[in-house]
Order: sequence, then C-alpha cells, then structure tokens
Amino acid sequence: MIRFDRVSKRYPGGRDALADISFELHEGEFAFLTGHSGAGKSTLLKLVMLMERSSQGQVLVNGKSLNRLHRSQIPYYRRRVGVVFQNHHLLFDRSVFQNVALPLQVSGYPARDVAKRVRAALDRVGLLDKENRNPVALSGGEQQRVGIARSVVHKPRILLADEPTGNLDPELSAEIMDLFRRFSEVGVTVLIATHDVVLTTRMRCRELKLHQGRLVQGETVES
Amino acid sequence: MIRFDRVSKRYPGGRDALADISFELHEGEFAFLTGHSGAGKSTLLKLVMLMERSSQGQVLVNGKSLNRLHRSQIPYYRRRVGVVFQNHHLLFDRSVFQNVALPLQVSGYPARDVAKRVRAALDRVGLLDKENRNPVALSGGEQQRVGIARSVVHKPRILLADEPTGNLDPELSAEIMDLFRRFSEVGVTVLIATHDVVLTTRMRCRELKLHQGRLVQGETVES
Amino acid sequence: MRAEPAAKAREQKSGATGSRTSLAQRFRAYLGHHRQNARDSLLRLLSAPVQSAMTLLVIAIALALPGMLYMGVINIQALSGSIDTSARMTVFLQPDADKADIDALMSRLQAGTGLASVTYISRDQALEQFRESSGFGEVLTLLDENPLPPVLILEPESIADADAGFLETLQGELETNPLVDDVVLDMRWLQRLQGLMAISQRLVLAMAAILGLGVLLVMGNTIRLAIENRREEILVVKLIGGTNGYVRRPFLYSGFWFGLLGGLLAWLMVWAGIFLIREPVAGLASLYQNPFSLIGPDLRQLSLLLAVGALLGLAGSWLAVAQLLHKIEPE
Amino acid sequence: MRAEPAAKAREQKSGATGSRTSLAQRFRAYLGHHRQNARDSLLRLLSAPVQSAMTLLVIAIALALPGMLYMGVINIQALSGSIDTSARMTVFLQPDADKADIDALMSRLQAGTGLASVTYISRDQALEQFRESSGFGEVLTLLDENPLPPVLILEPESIADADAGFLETLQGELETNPLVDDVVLDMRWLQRLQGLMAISQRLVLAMAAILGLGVLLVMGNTIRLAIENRREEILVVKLIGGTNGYVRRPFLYSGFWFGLLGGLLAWLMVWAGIFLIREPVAGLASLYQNPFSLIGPDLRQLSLLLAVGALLGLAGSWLAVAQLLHKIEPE
Ligand SMILES: Nc1ncnc2c1ncn2[C@@H]1O[C@H](COP(=O)(O)OP(=O)(O)OP(=O)(O)O)[C@@H](O)[C@H]1O
Ligand SMILES: Nc1ncnc2c1ncn2[C@@H]1O[C@H](COP(=O)(O)OP(=O)(O)OP(=O)(O)O)[C@@H](O)[C@H]1O
Ligand SMILES: [Mg+2]
Ligand SMILES: [Mg+2]
Repeated sequence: MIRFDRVSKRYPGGRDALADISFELHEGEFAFLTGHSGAGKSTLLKLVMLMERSSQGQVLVNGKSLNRLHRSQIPYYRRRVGVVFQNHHLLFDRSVFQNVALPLQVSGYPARDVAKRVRAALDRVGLLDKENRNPVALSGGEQQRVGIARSVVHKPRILLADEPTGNLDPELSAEIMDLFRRFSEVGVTVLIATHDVVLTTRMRCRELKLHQGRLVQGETVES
Repeated sequence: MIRFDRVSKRYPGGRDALADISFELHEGEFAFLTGHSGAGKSTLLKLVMLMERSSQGQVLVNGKSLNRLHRSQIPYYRRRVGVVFQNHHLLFDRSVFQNVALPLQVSGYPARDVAKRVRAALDRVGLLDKENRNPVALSGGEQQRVGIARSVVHKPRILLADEPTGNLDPELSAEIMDLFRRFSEVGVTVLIATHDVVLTTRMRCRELKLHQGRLVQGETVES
Repeated sequence: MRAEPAAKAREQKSGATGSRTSLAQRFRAYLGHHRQNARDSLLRLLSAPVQSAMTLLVIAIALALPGMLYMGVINIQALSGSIDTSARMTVFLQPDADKADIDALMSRLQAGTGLASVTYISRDQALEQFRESSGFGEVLTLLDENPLPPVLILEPESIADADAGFLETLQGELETNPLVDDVVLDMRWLQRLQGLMAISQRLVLAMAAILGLGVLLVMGNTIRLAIENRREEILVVKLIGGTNGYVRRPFLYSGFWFGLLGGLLAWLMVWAGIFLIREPVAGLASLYQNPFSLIGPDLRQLSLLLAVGALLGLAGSWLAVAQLLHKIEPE
Repeated sequence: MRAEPAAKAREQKSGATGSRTSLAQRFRAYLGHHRQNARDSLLRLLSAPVQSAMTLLVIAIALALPGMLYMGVINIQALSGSIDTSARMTVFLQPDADKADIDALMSRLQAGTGLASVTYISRDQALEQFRESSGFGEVLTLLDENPLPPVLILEPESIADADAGFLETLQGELETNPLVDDVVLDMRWLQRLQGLMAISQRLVLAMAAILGLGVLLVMGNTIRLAIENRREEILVVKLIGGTNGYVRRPFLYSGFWFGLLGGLLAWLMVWAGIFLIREPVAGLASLYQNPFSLIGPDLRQLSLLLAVGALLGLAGSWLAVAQLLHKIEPE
C-alpha cells in the first residue's frame, strides 16, 4: 500500500532529515514509527500525505508514485488519508463538531450522514458530550482526541498518526491504539509515530525505527 | 512556597474543572501532577501563573494571596515563574535564540548576559546547534525543548511544566527530568504535570493526583 | 469509547473502497455548501459587529469617494446643459436697416445649412438684455439714446473644431452684406470653456486614478489582512483534502458581503453628501436665475455601487486567498 | 546536555533571590529595547515588501486625499487674493463735472475714515476698461461718442456685514452732492461670492469629515489587522512577564513607521497631483490676465503630513493593541 523507494529528504538549508529510506507497508498493516526526537518521523509521515515532497527517491501509494500526482489531484488523494497531526491543527473559530465534520464536508457528504458519522467518531474518543464546545475550551488531551476523531471520521484507507497519545493518560492511550488496530483489521493501513515504549512493546507490532534520518530496524522490503 | 486553600475553578458554562483543592509545596520541593485527560492539571498550573483566576478559595505563593495581586504587578510576578506550556507557545516570527531570550529581554537584562544565558539554556536541552533556526523548521520534540529552555533561562523561583516530555523519547525525557530535579535542588519549586507513568514511578517523588477535578492523592497540608 | 461490531467494520471497509456518495448527493451537498457559506460568512461578519463595521466603513469610504466624483461629473454635465454654451456669431446690423431686408436675410440664413438657430434682437431688446446680463445696467440708464444696433445671433449646429472654418467663411460672406455693420465671432468664451474643461478633465482623471487605486488597495488589503487571520483555516482545509475552490468559497462569500454592504453604505454616504450641499447650490443657482438643482444618486447609482463593491470584494478575496494558497503549497 | 557543577548551582540560587540587575543596567537595557524595536519593526516592514507596500499605499492614499483638499483650500485662498474682491461703490459723476471739484471731493473722501481707496476714472479710461472687461468691446467701437461718464471707485476698508450700513450712509450723502449723477453700490457679486463660499465651505466640511473619518479608519483598521496577525506574540510576551508597555512597544514602532512613510508617500502624491494640473490652470489663468499659478506642497506641508501620519499610526496601534490586551486579560 505504502512503499518507500530509496527516499531522501533534505530541507532547504539543513542536513538530510531522511536518508535512503526503503520499506513497504501492506494493506491493512499496522506499524509503529519510532526514533529519537528529530529522527525524521514527522518528515516521513509528511511525505506520505504530500505536505512535503521527497528530494530523492519515490514514495508509492497503491502502486502509484506520488511524484507523478498532479497538483489538482492532491485534494482527492488526501481524502483517502486520515492524519493525526503532532500539533493537532484544530480550528478555533468553530465547534468541536464542526472540526470533526470538516473532512466529510470537504468530500461533499450529505448533512444527514455527516451528523451521524461525526457523533460516532466523537463517541469513540469519549467526547460526545463536548461536541458544541470550542476547542480552546478543551484540555490538551481532549484536543488531541478531537484530532483523532477527525482523522477517522471519513473512514480513510490510510491512517497516519504523529504522536497521537503524547497528551493522553495510559488507559486512554491503550483505548486509542485499540481503535487504530480495529481500523487496520478492516483493511486500513496504519502508521503511527510514537515515543511510547510501553505501548510499542506491549502491542508487539511491526516497528520502523529511525535514527538520524536512517531506517535502522524494520526495513524489510519484500519484492 | 505554593499553597492551595480550598480552591475551586469553574469555567464559564462548564462544570467544575477543579473542586476544593488544598495542598502545599515547599520551597525546593519537586512534585508531579498526574491524572486522566481532562482531570484539571493544566487548570491548576494556570491558576498558579495567573492565566486564570480561581472561582473560590485562595492560591498563595510565598505567603501572599494571588487574588490580592494588583493587575500591574502580574508581569513582575510572572518573571519569577518559569512555565513549559502544553502547546509550546513559541513565536514563529523569530529564531530559536530570540524565543529563548524573550524572558530575559522582558526583564531588561543587558544583551551580553542574555547571549550567555540563552546559549547555556539551549545547551542543556541539546539545541545549541539550532539557535538560528526558525521554530517552524524544528521537529515537535525540538520545539518542546525550546519551550523548556525558555522556561529555565531566567532562573525562576517556581517552575511549572505542563506535559514537558509528551513529544520526547524516553532518554531525553529522563535528561529533562534530571535538569528539573537539579533546579529543585537549588531551591526552585518544581511542579510537573505528566502522564508518563514510567517517569513518575522511577523518580519516586511526591505525586499530586487529580481525578475529575478533585485531589485524590498527595494533598497533605502541614499546617 | 465503544466496541465496534464486526458488521459495522465490514460496512466501513466497503465504504473505504467504494465511491461513497452518488453524484446527485454530491451536487446537493455542493449547493448546500454554497448556501451554508453564504449564511455563515454573513453571520461571522455580524458576530464581530465593531470590527466588521470598521472594515465596512473603510470599504464604504473607499467606494463613496469615486461615487461622489461620479455624481459631481453628472451634475456638472447637467449644469452645463442648463447654461447657454453654444458658440455664437453676433451680426451687428446697420442701425437704420430695414426690417423687411433683415427678415429676408434671416430666411436666407435659416434656409442654409450648419446653423441651429438665427435670432433677431431689436435695438430695444438688445439694450434690455445688455442691462440685465452685463451688470452695467445702471450705466446704461444714464444714456440719453440707445447706442446699440439691432443684432442677429447665429448659433451653429455644433461647436466642433471642424466647424470653426464654416463659421469664418460665413463671417466673411456676411461682412460684405450692405445690411451688416460688423460680425463678431465670439470664441473667447470657448477658449475659457476649453481651459476649464482641460482642468476638470485632468482633475477628474487624477482623482479617478488615485481613487480607483485606492478602492482596489483598500479593499484588497482589508480583505487580505482579514484573511491572513484565518490562515490556519486554509492550511487545515487543504491538509484535509479540500480543493482550492472549497478553500476559497467562504472567503469569496466574505468578500462579496463586505463589498455589497460597503457599496450600500457608500451610496448612503454619497446621498448624504449631496443632500448636505443641495441647498447652498440651489441658492447660488437662483442668483443666476438658473433653476438648476443638484441631482442626487438614484437606483442606477445604487446598483452600480453594489455591483462594483461586490465585484471588487470578490476579486480582492480571490487574490488574497490565491496568494495564501500559493504560499502553503509544497515544492 | 551538561552536568551542572555545584558552584554554578549556588550562583543560580543567589541569582534567583537577589535583585539581579542594577537600575543603570535596566535603563540601558530599556533604551536598547527601544532602539532595537525601532530597527526591528522597520526591518520587518521591509522584509515583506509587497505587503508592506500595499499597506503603505493605503495609508498614503488616505493621507493624500485630505492633503489635496488642504492644498485646494490654500490655492483658492491665494487665487481669491489675486482676484479683486473688495466691495466697491461706483460713483457716477456728471459728465461735465469740473476736474478741480472732483479732486476736492476726492481729497475729502480720502481724509474720511472707512475707505481703503478712492480711484478716479476719467471718461476715456472708463471706456477703455469697459471695452476690456466686458467682452462687449466690439460694440463700443461702433459708438460715435463716448457714452460713459467719469467715475469714482470707492473701496471700503473691510467687507464685513457691519460695514454695509456705513456704505449706505455714504451712498445717501454722495447722492445729494451736485457733482454726482448716481451712486451704485455693487453688492450682487458679494451675494454670489457668499453663495460660492457657502457651497465650498459645506463641501470642504463634508469632504474633511469623510476624509478624516476615512484616514482614522483606514489607518486604525489596517494596523489592527496587521497586529491581529501577531496576536500570539502579545499573548506569549504577556505570559512571560512582559508589561503592557513592553508588549506595546514593537507595535507602536510599527505604527509609527507605517504612518511616517505613508505621510512621505502622501506628500509625493499631492505633489504629483498638483504638478499634473499646474499647466492647464496656468493656461486658464492667463486667459483672464491673471498671473496666478498653483502653489505646490512645500516642506511645511511635508512636515505636517509626516507628523499627522506618525501620530495617527501611533494612535492606531495603541488602540489596536489595547483592544487585544484587553481581550487576553483574565477575569
Ligand atoms: N477555557 C475553558 N472553558 C471551559 N472549559 C474548560 C476550559 N479549559 C478547560 N476546560 C475543561 O476543564 C477540564 C479540565 O481541563 P484541563 O485542561 O485542566 O485538563 P488537563 O488535566 O490538563 O487534561 P490534559 O491532560 O488532557 O491536558 C476539562 O474537562 C476541560 O474540558
Ligand atoms: N521545515 C524544516 N526545515 C528545516 N529542517 C527541518 C524542518 N522540519 C524538520 N526539520 C529538521 O528535520 C529533522 C527531522 O524532523 P522531524 O520533524 O521529522 O523529526 P521527528 O522524528 O518528528 O521528531 P519529534 O519526535 O521531535 O517530533 C529535525 O532535525 C528537524 O530539525
Ligand atoms: Mg515529529
Ligand atoms: Mg492539560
């Protein structure tokens, strides 16, 4: 589903954030992306969702190279990806409900469906009672959960999560991971960047480990 | 040093975020503040630094009630407090160096001292080589460390940290905690809100535990 | 947090692969999005009334100034229509010319081409007119005898430069006529008029240029700044898969409302401005026995202002969003 | 990450308790902060040249319009100074009056109070003047004999309403004089002038009101919007212990620079506008034998525009920051 082919990324005026990365994730696979702070985890996720472009090499999703995706196609591609951003990226000028509804509205869902789906997603992260609040009036962990609800509300084919449990207590983290796992069981490809050693060791999933921009574990490409 | 006296906090249009909290922290004490997401940890820290006012009860710092602090005195009070914010609060229109220098400039330090202290603080969080970068060009964990450097650069008497290691890997987290511990050893009162069970159990410090806005552990007030 | 039954999971899977929504549904949602945006952007404008009012006033003032200029031009045109502005040739006849001969000359002139009118002014009429128009009436009452000859006033059909030749030919022809004492082609006022026109033209051009630039800039800048405050919204919607059109829509509606309401306010300002000077203008005109009264802005001006405002608002927000969209695009 | 030696830790402790910085140091730092802010805000303005230019142009246009109005007023004053505007009384003498008697009357009038000048115009001079000024010169050449009497022109010292009485008394007195045929007090042009003045006054007032409001709004709004983009900066500096003064400083400097540069640009615009219509105005004036030529904006206007711009910039940013500061304050 996601395949990196000798990908490097160098930000303007910096050293390589990613160097010569190759790996493949199958449809429905569930993997952790680990590594020290600044190892390149967020950069890797940004490449998959085209927030950044690779400097070298190719990122292939569903067999198609993202380099060859025309600019006008990017929105439609992104609608099939769900992302939990490291810095939440919530909009503070609208309610929690409206924040979560955004991916559905963008794809043109009928209003009736939208309400049903949004409530289901909010229920899953335990925030159904706060749907009318403004995100500023939420705690850090609650904001993070709104971001998680938004990332899954439109049932994406690929789910990327950047440190989704950084502000959550252990029980809640486990529940969220369960949620993600259930997504992978129905065929969604899930890739989660995290520092939470407890979780990664407990769940015993595939782990892609980055160190200084290089993949030091989990790179097995079956080709 | 910090004393809560039957403090409650209710946000407009919400239930009590904090209810009937009483505890005392001595000068140089090091304590963790734990609790589930939405338990009221950030709210408690906001009360100490006057980002919010208590609805009932008194917060006393250094024996003086914050309620009686005149508005014009707040800036001078805040200069003696160092805070790591849950959402970093960095300024993206200036360099890392200038972000960390801010608390010193605000208090009117001479430029020579500023440079020395800022570099020392950046060195302690391992970001000396990135002082000229813009914070947008940093990874999530690096941004968090800039926030930590900024909170200690002016050698405050009280140090509050809201989830300071949420985006840091375990080794780095331990180092940062070490840094905070050393501050407490020279008399700085340190209060850290965190979810990181590994850290709190390993460090075996005093733990204030909140549940639904109530203090359920660590409330011993010696009076 | 709820456990998800397997059935729901299956539905989810098919949902993730299929096309999800029918075209008709999509179109309904698209229209709904338009409606919702139109409403939301208006509500957003009303929800921060002070700040919106400030922005609106700025836009209104920017639109009202050229509006006033336009009304000024219209009024000057109307005024110059009410003033006697045709070029004229004055034919001084012999004081003792026979009335029958004069009538014959007049019919000949009227039969010819190029003249709009031929008017006969007898000696008494000439004295009367002179008294009234010159301001030297008091002097003339001192005269024992009427010193003025009878006069023919010839007005050409147009005052274009090309016709100056025709007038001069006619002048030469008339001067040889025994009935005629002298022919005066009064062109000096034409020069004056042209001088005035040159100034007002340049003034109007300069004002129009500066005001046009001003309106564009003020609206563009105001909307740009208002939009920059919502930069995060653009970023997030793009990241979530919004097309550029989707991102633009709320801002276009905001710009549209700002422009439309600004245009309405501008019309009111122009109206108030005209109202304010209507009375003294009428007073002044009455001194000149001129029934002129200022023309106020009407519904045509209103619709013009509304249209220009709305268009500029749309254009301004389009540009501002395009700029931001361009900035956050990778590569 | 470095281990911190105990000695350093001790220094830190004393540092945390002591007053840390001397007053002199603080003052130097304060001045340094001012200098730095002045420089930084200018650099920030220059670092986004297109957007700053747009904002500057908006401010400049807002300032240039009242600037032009002001220059218009100045020029009209100068023009009316160059036109003969004093109220005058025309005393028509008997055509056969003796020159010696006239001289005696003149000396008597000159010796009295209330008259600025007494001018004698002989019959020939009168005819000549009439020919020149009336545009009816051609008619007069047809006359065999000069129909005009000798004339005395009396100009009062002031044209205030209170003096109308004095003029009328004088008129009655002169009419009984055997030398005098008739006395004409020409007040009609006064009425016209007053009518014109009433219009221009209202126009200038209306324009000044709308433009003043416009300048305030445009500058205030522009700076408010520019500042709202830096809302986070205000919040963070406040949280870190910045006083309101410290928070405000960079914004005040930004506003100051915007206002100052906008004023400069406005001056250039006014200058260009005057330059543009200078030539046709001079051409028109020459038609009236008037040596009038438009007055351009000088250094006094420049300093006025700079001062007004800078002040409005400061005031605008002060208000905008105060608004934001008020919003983020708890309680
Ligand atoms: N500005 C606000 N207005 C209304 N309610 C608020 C506001 N800020 C926080 N709350 C509510 O108060 C409760 C406590 O919030 P707080 O931020 O203190 O939690 P927390 O312990 O820091 O949680 P987390 O670990 O998720 O950051 C939450 O239920 C939150 O929704
Ligand atoms: N826009 C940018 N410009 C320049 N350098 C960047 C930019 N974004 C990230 N970097 C650098 O690239 C490296 C990798 O960053 P990345 O955000 O991928 O790290 P990360 O693994 O997500 O770290 P963290 O766990 O701290 O979030 C870091 O050293 C960072 O400083
Ligand atoms: Mg990251
Ligand atoms: Mg919190």
